[in-house]
Amino acid sequence: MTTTDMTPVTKGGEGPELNKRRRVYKPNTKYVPILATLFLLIVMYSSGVANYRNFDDPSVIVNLFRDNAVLLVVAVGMTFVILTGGIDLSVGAVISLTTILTATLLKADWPPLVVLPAVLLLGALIGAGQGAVIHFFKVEPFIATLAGLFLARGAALTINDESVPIRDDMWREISDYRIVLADGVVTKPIAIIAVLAVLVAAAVLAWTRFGRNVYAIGGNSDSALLMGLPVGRTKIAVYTLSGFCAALGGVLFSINSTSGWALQGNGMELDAIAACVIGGVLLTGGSGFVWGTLLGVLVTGLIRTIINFQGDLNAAWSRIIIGVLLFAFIVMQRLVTRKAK
Amino acid sequence: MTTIFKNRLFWPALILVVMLGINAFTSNQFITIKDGHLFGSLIDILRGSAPLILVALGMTLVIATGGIDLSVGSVMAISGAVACLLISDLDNQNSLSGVFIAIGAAILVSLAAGLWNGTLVAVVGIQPIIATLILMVAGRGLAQLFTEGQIINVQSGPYSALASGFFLTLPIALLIAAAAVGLTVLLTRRTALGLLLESVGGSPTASRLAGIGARRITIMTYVVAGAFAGLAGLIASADIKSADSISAGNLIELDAILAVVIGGTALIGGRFSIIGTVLGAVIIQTLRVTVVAIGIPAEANLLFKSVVVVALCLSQSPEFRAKVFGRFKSRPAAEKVGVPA
Amino acid sequence: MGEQSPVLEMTGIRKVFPGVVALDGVDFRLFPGEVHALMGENGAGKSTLIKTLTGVYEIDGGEIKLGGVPVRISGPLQAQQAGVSTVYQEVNLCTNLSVAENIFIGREPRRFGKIQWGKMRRRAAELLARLDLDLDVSAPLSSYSLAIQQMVAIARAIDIEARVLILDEPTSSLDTAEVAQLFRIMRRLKESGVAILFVSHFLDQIYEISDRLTILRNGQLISEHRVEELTQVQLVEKMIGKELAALEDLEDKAQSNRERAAEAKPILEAKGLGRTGAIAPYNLTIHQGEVVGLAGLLGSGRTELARLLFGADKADSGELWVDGKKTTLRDPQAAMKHRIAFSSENRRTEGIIGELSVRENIILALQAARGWTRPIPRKKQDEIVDKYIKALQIRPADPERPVRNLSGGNQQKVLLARWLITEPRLLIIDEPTRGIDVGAKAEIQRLVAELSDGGMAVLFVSAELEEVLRLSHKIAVLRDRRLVEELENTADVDADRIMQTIASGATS
Amino acid sequence: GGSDSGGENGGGDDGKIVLGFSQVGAESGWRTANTESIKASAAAAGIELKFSDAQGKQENQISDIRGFITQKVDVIAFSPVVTSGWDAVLKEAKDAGIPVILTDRAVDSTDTSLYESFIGSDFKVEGEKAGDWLVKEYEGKTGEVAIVELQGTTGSAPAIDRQTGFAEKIKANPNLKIVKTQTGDFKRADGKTVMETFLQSVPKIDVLYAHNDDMGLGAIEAIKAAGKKPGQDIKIITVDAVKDGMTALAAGEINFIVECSPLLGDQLMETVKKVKDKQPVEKRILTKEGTFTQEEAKAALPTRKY
Ligand SMILES: Nc1ncnc2c1ncn2[C@@H]1O[C@H](COP(=O)(O)OP(=O)(O)OP(=O)(O)O)[C@@H](O)[C@H]1O
Ligand SMILES: Nc1ncnc2c1ncn2[C@@H]1O[C@H](COP(=O)(O)OP(=O)(O)OP(=O)(O)O)[C@@H](O)[C@H]1O
Ligand SMILES: [Mg+2]
Ligand SMILES: [Mg+2]
Repeated sequence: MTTTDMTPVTKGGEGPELNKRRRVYKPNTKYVPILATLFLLIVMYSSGVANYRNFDDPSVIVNLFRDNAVLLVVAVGMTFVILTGGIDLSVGAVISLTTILTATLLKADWPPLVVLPAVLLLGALIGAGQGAVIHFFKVEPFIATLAGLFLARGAALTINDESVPIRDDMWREISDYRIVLADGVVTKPIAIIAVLAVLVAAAVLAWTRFGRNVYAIGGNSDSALLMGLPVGRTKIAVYTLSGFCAALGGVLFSINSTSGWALQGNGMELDAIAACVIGGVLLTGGSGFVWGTLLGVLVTGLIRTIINFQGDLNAAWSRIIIGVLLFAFIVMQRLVTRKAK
Repeated sequence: MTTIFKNRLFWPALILVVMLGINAFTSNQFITIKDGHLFGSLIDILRGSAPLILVALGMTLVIATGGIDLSVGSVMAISGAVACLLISDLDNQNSLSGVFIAIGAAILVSLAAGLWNGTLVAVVGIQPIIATLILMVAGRGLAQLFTEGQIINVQSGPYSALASGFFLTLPIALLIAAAAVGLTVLLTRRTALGLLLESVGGSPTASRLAGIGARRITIMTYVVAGAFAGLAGLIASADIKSADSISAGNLIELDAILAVVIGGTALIGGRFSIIGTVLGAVIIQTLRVTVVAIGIPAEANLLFKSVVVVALCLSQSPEFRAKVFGRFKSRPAAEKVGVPA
Repeated sequence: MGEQSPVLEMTGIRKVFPGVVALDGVDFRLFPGEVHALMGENGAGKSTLIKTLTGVYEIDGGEIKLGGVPVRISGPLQAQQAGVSTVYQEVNLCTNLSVAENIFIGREPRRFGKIQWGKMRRRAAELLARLDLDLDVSAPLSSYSLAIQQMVAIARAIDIEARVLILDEPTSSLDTAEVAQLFRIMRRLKESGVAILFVSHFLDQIYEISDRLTILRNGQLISEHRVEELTQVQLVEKMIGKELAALEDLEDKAQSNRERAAEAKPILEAKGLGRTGAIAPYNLTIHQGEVVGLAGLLGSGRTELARLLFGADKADSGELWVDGKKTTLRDPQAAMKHRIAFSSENRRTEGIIGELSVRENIILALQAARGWTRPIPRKKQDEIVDKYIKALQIRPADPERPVRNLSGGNQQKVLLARWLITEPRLLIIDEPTRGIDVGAKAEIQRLVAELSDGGMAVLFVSAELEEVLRLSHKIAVLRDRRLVEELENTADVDADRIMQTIASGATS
Repeated sequence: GGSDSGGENGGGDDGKIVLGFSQVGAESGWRTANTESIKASAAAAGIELKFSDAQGKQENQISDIRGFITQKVDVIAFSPVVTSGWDAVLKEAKDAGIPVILTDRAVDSTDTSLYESFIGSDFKVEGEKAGDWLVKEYEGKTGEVAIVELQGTTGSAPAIDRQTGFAEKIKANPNLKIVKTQTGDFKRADGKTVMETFLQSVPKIDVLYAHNDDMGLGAIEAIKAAGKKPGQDIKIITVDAVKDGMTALAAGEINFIVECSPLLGDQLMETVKKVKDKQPVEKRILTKEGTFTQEEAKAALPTRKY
């Protein structure tokens, strides 16, 4: 077959026309879910304002960040894991372990500046261990991190099954430190740390090689490997990061409540996963943003706030209403994104 | 010989046998005949694993299509609540027809719950984990609403026979589970359903282009999962002769998923193994009993569990086996890695 | 080029998969500044050899020397660092990432650790322009057709400054213009001293670009030659290990007798069928026993046109008539009810189900059509599957092997078998001969001819114009996602005539 | 800075007292009865109740309390999920001028000015009462008594305190021996399965001590299935005295129940009113509760409210 004479008019000759025909404009749809979520969040907030007394108080929004600071930090770590197509069930238990260990060590008069890095390191190590098992032995992330959950919570319960108050001055001071944003609107350091975590994570995901490798692995880890990306290292790093975030969450928890407890953060793994998914992160990996996770956390927090303001729901009804609100939100989100695409 | 070792269910089965051995050793009666039926800790274990087997069966099908069902525990609670409410309203709680109607109603409600999940996943297109999270939260609320947060007691012979009755010397609960296993095997291996499920789980796009009605099949798996969860709820509530809407099936989804994964079905969907799932469920129940039998302190339960789970998942990992038991082959002479200067 | 020392030397390479010896003591040498073709039938072990070289597979025996130094490459990353850049057979990119990222990931331009997105996009656009492509580099790769993805993979590989460039069937889904472009670039690289390993089933391409070739058969090294030493016929004989006479016979049969049964009924008529952004409204009639070929450049909309006829995408304008009745195809299932079959060009993501066995993959469509309640009896399955494994020479001929482990060409045959057993009335095949060796290609062409003689209508999409010309009764030419001309394939129609239409965009 | 006295803007238009109440969760029938009691008493006392359910999580409870502060309720009451970890949020409430009342369980804050009062039972005392009864029951007997214990949720306050209180009381009698102890998670189903295994692995069980009625009731099923008589072959002590438990006690299947009354609604509302009017209240208000033997149960059962 001859090839040369079949070449169509090359670009030089018919340049602009050829370019035009080849470029079919496709709107960039990757931000649609986030915008939709944001929009619905605003709708939800406005209806809260319309229905409840004092809902328009700015501290409602500010408290949202503070009450969900731990969840936010944990969910940020979870986002990395989910983006690679994995899952980390151990985060809640790592929180437990961190809080109880922190409290116990502080009670034993360890210097706080030793305790802090120690527990953070421990969290990261647990994560790294899970990542290593997942990568080297090809164990399903679900089961590896479930074992991690049992291990961490088991260790926490063995350390102490009672709740332990923290009387350390540094912890107390951080806990009591008030950051006045406006008159009557106060927030605490833990909220700032959580917001920082989001910012850092967003920057890492968007601007660093590590961040992009995370997306690539989630998109197709076989291809990523063939493209010469450090798949194993990245996977382990992601679980390490999640373990670290969980430990950081635990520290924030111990600051927020100045105590440690082996059941602290029980079930938070599911909340974190839910927050990611609500924020449009795909569980199959490779798609989503930390911003989405932030919105997801705010949605779940706002639902709780609404229930709190409603104030006349018993346990049964508040579960049902949470379900209904979640349902309405997800379906609306689905419809909006579908239409926009 | 080698083929037995290579079978990925070999090691889990071995662990099960070891644990059963421990139980045989610690218990007064491992298996005997008493009052005309089988009796002993083995029977207790098998009977006790019936609900988990049922739930895990449904979960296997759902997971095979690449989904997940978090709502099974809530469906159990609902089904138990419906049945017990209807039975407690009977003039004669021992009337067979009344009990059957109650059971039928409970199963119908569970089917509806499954249909709801399936529709959200397959028609609305919501990620399974979040679609079923909705019912997980709201469903338990509904059950609590039905029972007004109280435990509904029933004194119905036929109903409690569901869990503690015997037929032909075998526990009825076990027979029900066995029937469900038989039915599922029949449904998936004697019809083409199994193939189509695995195909949908393996690649949804390719399946669609091969003309598979993925939507209907997906919905069906959720419906089946709902029905089996409902049945499990009935057995669980018959076991304690009451409907405990708060704790019935609480966290069973985790155990069920664990059973599925131990059984060799990957969470991303595709190939599934029913027998593996049953094995997984029995292992989990045996583990639960063993912890009590050998007197592990409550605080250390989870530590023990984590050790077993780690052992289980490592034993199933070919990579692990290769690295640990593998022959250390002599490699070609060249040992230099990477870039020659 | 004189006998310098080889940049790559593989000796006695052995690779065993459970049940198959994929490579058995293969030697292979690659010199700087040459294009070296690796030849062999489907399943001969070409891709496996490449993967052992880049460390995807660990070798079970043998030695690899790079630049004279023995190395053990533990993975693609190390291979890249050692100066080996590879385009693997199946497009192995991350379609969720943007085009630019797919080219640069792992090597992104950075400042202070921060990726410079602007620079990256600019460089990606420049690089693609060298391949004559003008893409929106920030759009996700998934929004482009497989052929474009292939080009992007090539762009990535040639941008990596490498001593060795490996191209495993890069041209399988490219049209002639793109191939020419690729060859230009290959020549330039060759001149600068890069050693290129090239795999293709197109003999013309081999003869056009390569300097030397190595022939594999059944995992064994047959021989190494300079291209001039060997005629095409000799080459094929060495590849298949028998006389070529039989093969030529096949080709003749495919070529002759393209007379169509007169008075055939139309099976399917598209009237102004179209989909915004994908394909402009078009009219097309396909008759019983007719082979309609689609010709056009890469991205001209052939795939899109075909997908509408199967309900794989939904048309948003126009009408579709099947058997003289107006219908809408909401999904592939609906099309299958009319006994329309469609085999996608994208076999890895839209074709095979990797985990399932060859048998299961073959019976899948038939089973789907029957519904889950009516399983095909196992005995019948085995019968059908055996028949097609033989007919299409699927290798290894083990129906229970996961299809994922088959070589690319054999996977393609499995897909073809999947649709043939449904006995469709209209068979739409998008690039069915992609990645298929000479023998099997002739076999498939013969099959198409035979089927159409038997009354089956075929819509045949191929980037290979010759193939289209040889098989079709009627050729529809596409340009710019628009059907621009429909030609009866009479004696005076040839490749030049069609290229003219494509180039000038003449409308009839 | 903190707002002025919460009453001004929070009191609603009708001048009703607004009480924000954060419940632990709805983990048992006991808890439901507790919730109902509070709701009913609030309605009766003309107090507007803002109720929220923390689903057993401290983080939820802390944010619920903050929510009440934002809503500027008049008084906050809550049943803490755990003992420690309340200082910060209590301080916030104090800064906002909102008085706090604890119910059901104390907190371990060193600064007791952070809350006005604590109404509720003492889990440790409950365990002690159970222990006392057992010691008395076996007074003078020296034979070995094998006790099995069904604990509540591991790490939960009632489980820990009921265990310690009980253990402390029987310590003095070496013949009273806890041979097995395991968690039954406060659930009937788990009570049953754990008891099944106890029965299989302990040759002879004399006494069962269950941290709540529900586990005890589950265990009774297991005992019956094993062909033994609950209450006779095995003596059973439980805590709570919910209706099902009392029925079993009256029927002779349980031997002794330590009451843990959920009905503290009236006491709470009374205290709320006093606190609102800045009247002094007692720092520790114990709920009125006792213990029940089989005879007492028969007498009490007809008039039990829950
Ligand atoms: N991962 C694997 N597991 C088992 N067998 C494999 C695997 N990969 C390849 N094979 C087998 O090895 C043999 C060589 O395959 P390979 O992919 O190298 O063929 P190829 O020459 O590239 O063919 P094609 O031209 O069709 O691409 C085939 O028989 C194939 O089935
Ligand atoms: N050379 C090119 N430059 C830019 N975009 C292109 C080019 N070729 C194709 N595209 C884009 O690729 C996408 C898919 O094209 P399509 O699948 O319709 O091609 P096709 O005719 O089936 O060709 P083939 O199957 O040979 O790839 C379209 O979005 C088109 O705009
Ligand atoms: Mg190949
Ligand atoms: Mg195409």
